[in-house]
Amino acid sequence: MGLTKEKIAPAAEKIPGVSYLMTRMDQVINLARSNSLWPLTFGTSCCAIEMMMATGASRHDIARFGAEVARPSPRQADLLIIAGTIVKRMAPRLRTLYEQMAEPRYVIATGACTISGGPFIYQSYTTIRGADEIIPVDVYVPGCPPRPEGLFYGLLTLQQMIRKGETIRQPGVRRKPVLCALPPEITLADIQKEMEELLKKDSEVDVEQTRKELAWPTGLNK
Amino acid sequence: MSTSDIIPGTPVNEPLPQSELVKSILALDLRAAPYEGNADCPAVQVPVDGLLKLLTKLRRDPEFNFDMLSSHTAVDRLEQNVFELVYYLYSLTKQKRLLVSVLIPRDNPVAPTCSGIWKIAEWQEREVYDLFGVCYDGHPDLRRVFLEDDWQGFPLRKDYHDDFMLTREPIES
Amino acid sequence: MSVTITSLSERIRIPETADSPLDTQEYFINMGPQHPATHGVLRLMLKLNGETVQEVIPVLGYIHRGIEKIGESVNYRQFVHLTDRMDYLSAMMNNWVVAMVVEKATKTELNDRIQYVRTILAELERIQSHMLWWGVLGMDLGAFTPFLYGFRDREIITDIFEETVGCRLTMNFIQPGGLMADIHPNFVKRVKEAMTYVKPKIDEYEELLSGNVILQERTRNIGILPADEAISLGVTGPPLRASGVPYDLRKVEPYGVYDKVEFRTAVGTVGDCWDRYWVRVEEMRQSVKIVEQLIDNIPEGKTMLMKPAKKIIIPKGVFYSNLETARGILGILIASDGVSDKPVRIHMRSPNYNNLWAVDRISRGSRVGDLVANVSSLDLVVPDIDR
Amino acid sequence: MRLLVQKTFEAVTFSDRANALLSDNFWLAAGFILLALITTVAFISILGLSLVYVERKIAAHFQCRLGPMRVGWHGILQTIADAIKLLLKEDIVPERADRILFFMAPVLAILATVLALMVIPLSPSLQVVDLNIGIVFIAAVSGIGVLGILLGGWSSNNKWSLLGAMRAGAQFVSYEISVTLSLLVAVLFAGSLQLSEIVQSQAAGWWIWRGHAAGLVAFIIFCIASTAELNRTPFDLPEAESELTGGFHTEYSGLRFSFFFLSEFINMFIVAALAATLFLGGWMPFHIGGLDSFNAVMDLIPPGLWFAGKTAFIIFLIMWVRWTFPRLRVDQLMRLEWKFLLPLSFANLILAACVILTEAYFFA
Repeated sequence: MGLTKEKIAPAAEKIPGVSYLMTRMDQVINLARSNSLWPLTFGTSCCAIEMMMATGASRHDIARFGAEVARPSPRQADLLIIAGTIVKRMAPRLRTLYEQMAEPRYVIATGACTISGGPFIYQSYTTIRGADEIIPVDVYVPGCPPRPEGLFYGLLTLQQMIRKGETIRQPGVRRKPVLCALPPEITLADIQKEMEELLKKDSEVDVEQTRKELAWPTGLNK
Repeated sequence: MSTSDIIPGTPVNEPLPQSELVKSILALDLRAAPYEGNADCPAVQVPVDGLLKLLTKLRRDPEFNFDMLSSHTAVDRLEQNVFELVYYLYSLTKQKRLLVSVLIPRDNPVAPTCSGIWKIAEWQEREVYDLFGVCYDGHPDLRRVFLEDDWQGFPLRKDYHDDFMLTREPIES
Repeated sequence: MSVTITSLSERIRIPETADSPLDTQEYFINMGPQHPATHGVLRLMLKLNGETVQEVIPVLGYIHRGIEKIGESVNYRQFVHLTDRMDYLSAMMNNWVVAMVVEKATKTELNDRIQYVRTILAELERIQSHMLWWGVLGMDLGAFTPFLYGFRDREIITDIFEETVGCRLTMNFIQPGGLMADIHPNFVKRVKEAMTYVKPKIDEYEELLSGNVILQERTRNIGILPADEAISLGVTGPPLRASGVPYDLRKVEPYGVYDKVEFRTAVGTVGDCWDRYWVRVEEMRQSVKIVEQLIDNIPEGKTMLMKPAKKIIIPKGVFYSNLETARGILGILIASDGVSDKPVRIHMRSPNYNNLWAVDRISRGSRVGDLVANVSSLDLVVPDIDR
Repeated sequence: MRLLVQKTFEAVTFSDRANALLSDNFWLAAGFILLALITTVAFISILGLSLVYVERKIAAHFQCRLGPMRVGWHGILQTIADAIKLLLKEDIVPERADRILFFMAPVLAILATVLALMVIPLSPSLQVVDLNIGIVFIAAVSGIGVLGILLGGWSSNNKWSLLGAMRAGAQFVSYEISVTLSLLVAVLFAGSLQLSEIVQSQAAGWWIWRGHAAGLVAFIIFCIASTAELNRTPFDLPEAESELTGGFHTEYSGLRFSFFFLSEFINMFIVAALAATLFLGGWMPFHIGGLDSFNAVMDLIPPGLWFAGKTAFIIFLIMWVRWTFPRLRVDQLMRLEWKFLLPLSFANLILAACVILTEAYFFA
């Protein structure tokens, strides 16, 4: 689950106290990571303006969460906010950007286009129907475009997920994502429980394998 | 469709009266003819081999002085098996607008380039090539503009087929 | 007739000149598609010699969604919301141009209330668009604070939109035949408040950035675009007016109620970055003036003249309309077959696509820093270029 | 033993203390040096972290917003979270990069910074080493920093990095001349290259006003030129975000990037501290020659506080400039140095020499 457990040999766990210490260390590390999400300056269309509104505008001010250090270079960024439609020509570039980012890296997909293709699903010969066709996404923020508050909710959800250690991924393997804008009475745990039941079989999806198996979802026609 | 579907105020199709501008262009004797279809501004039609001569005249002649190519695009007329190339010209000095229409066959879509007359034509023609596959003879840099160089087909043609594209089934009312 | 079709890789090939090892060689460098200066996913291939720009080759299509293709499968009312996503900073004007061409084709006469409200909304949109541009220009030239000031003031106008339209960015408000809904009861009050807020802010912008020596150095006599070339390159909007051509559709072919208001067209003299800067700042002032003239006189009347349940079928033919957005002339061409409620062809003449190609002309021989200033001064919105 | 402790604390600098101990007991000296090392590292990290925090807060308040608020009281632990994250981030070396140089570059950058920090007198009793050629030493080691930037840009094998590194090199070499010439003015006034003596020489008044126009002009030139050396707006061309993506550190991630980041902020402190030491009297309280009672009141404020206050003021000034001005262009930057600042520096140096020859100080 955590970082230290992966790095330290399992033999060390038998020493009394080490296990406790490692858990504590994991908590501290996750706390630090969740509070220092530097976004990449990446935006393709309308959602980028609302993202700039969120990161830039004084009224919303994403700096309160420590996420205003927008890095133009993917090497130094932790958070990729996919803002705007992804089309076929952009898809390999998005993939490259994601691969250029250093681990641990997190992805928030904002807006209808990045979740499903949005208004450009039908009759469009280029629009990718959802950015998660290309890269794994941690949090989805619906809206067209989402308000800055929506993006903040997504960011806070991501912070919670990091603190719980839920987003550490193996390369090439991804967990099923979590939707961010939850109705007030439903908690994150409920959704996770439901998801675990529903997706017990493929709770971990091999991206390459799935892509081969899954043709374009023709069922959407109906 | 019944007649009640048409909202009130819709006019019956009637050709516009020929304006002074169209009359003076027809008088040039450059094989231009009045536009056959319905347009909302002065419009002329010309065969493809007379296009360049007409456009050059319209640009250079101080009487017309159409110094801006406002818009250029194509319309795919599948049932007639032609592409209609549409040039919207605009004159900043005389503040007049003119539509020039050219029909070219769908199976051999070649038209002369007018990038020597207006610079922007170079890129507007590239867009038309990219989406319709209309080849411009003498174009300095004819290549795709929006799509990858190895893209198959021309997406805005009516008979374009793509496995990737989803079509929405019409909702029955 | 022979037509040769080239490709990008052929276009950017540099011939090998290995005469002497001391010779400098030109090289290509990619600016974009992910680059902070290109405001989105515009990709500029720069041919550089040291830091001097020899040639700029824009490579497009990183946000090409095929809106024109989608437009052929939806009716006119449905098409309006797609136009929001083209030039999202001039969403109102984009909606309006669709409404305009449909109304022109169906010969629908609009009442004054619709025209007044449309004009006010369009001018508000223009102000907020220019505010955003002002901030982004500051950021591109290295001053980060103006960026936030521009965004801060833009929020005031976005609030008005949110109250009346229900949306902050993608409006879908101006529909063929009128407006989606009537204006909010608070609209007039809020707009007046906003205008009293915005007017001193524009002066503040001038104080903060315009008088700055470094900004003057960075923009004066940089990227000069002569008037005749601007016309030939199809440049419209503020860049054309900065080159000294007083061509403003609001004056030349008044639509809406622009013929009833008094305003001046800002015209530059040299056509450099500074003129483009100045023209836009002045346009903000003029827009405030227009809104102030109209806001007290909105007449009563219906706000929707076409019944939403009825199909809109426009007669057979080709129809073209255009108007002045914040970035230039937006035209729309609709070819209809007179039977279906969907167009045969819908083409958007986007101002950004036509303005973009001036970048190569005005940037040759300048430095990379000037190129950034030039791109910024043209105020490009990439989804409108690619559509 | 008591004598030893007394001797240790009589010595002014760290190095003197270590020498004093070394003559007596090797292990005590080794322990002392270890302690000093840990203190230095802790000092540098805490200084860097707090400067980053201050910068973010000041920027936020310039821009009508709040800045970090969530981590700790008013986000005071924000930079610590950033530091932990950066330390544990994956370290990427591009495939075609020159590995050895790529590793060396950030180390060189931080090394130069630490070396320069050694000679600055923080208060009369706090200085690591008091070299008799202090100024020359600073001018020499700060040159290593740009070597790190150049190597980093070159070894990344990225065109943007290379452009940024070349800009940094050109900029540094040019502006170093003006910096050195304005340093010379202070050296002329004080008649010594030793930093502690320069501070002592300002007992009767700071050089910024005691040296007539020459001191003031030298101070302004020093501020402008060293801002250029720091790569901060309006001279932030090597890492111009909107032009060169990330500049020379485009390809750096994690720990190595944080080295560049840290050295940049510590450099800012060094420049501010140097300006304070040379022109604003360092830890010396505000004295006016002849007014003994006034001077006595000023002496009540501890010298460390004087130094911190002056340095903080200059750091604030540098930040203020950064969040207000746009950026210059490459050729304009060079023009400013070679056609304006350089002649002015020379003229100012001659003026300073005249002031000294005529002994026309204020309050001599």
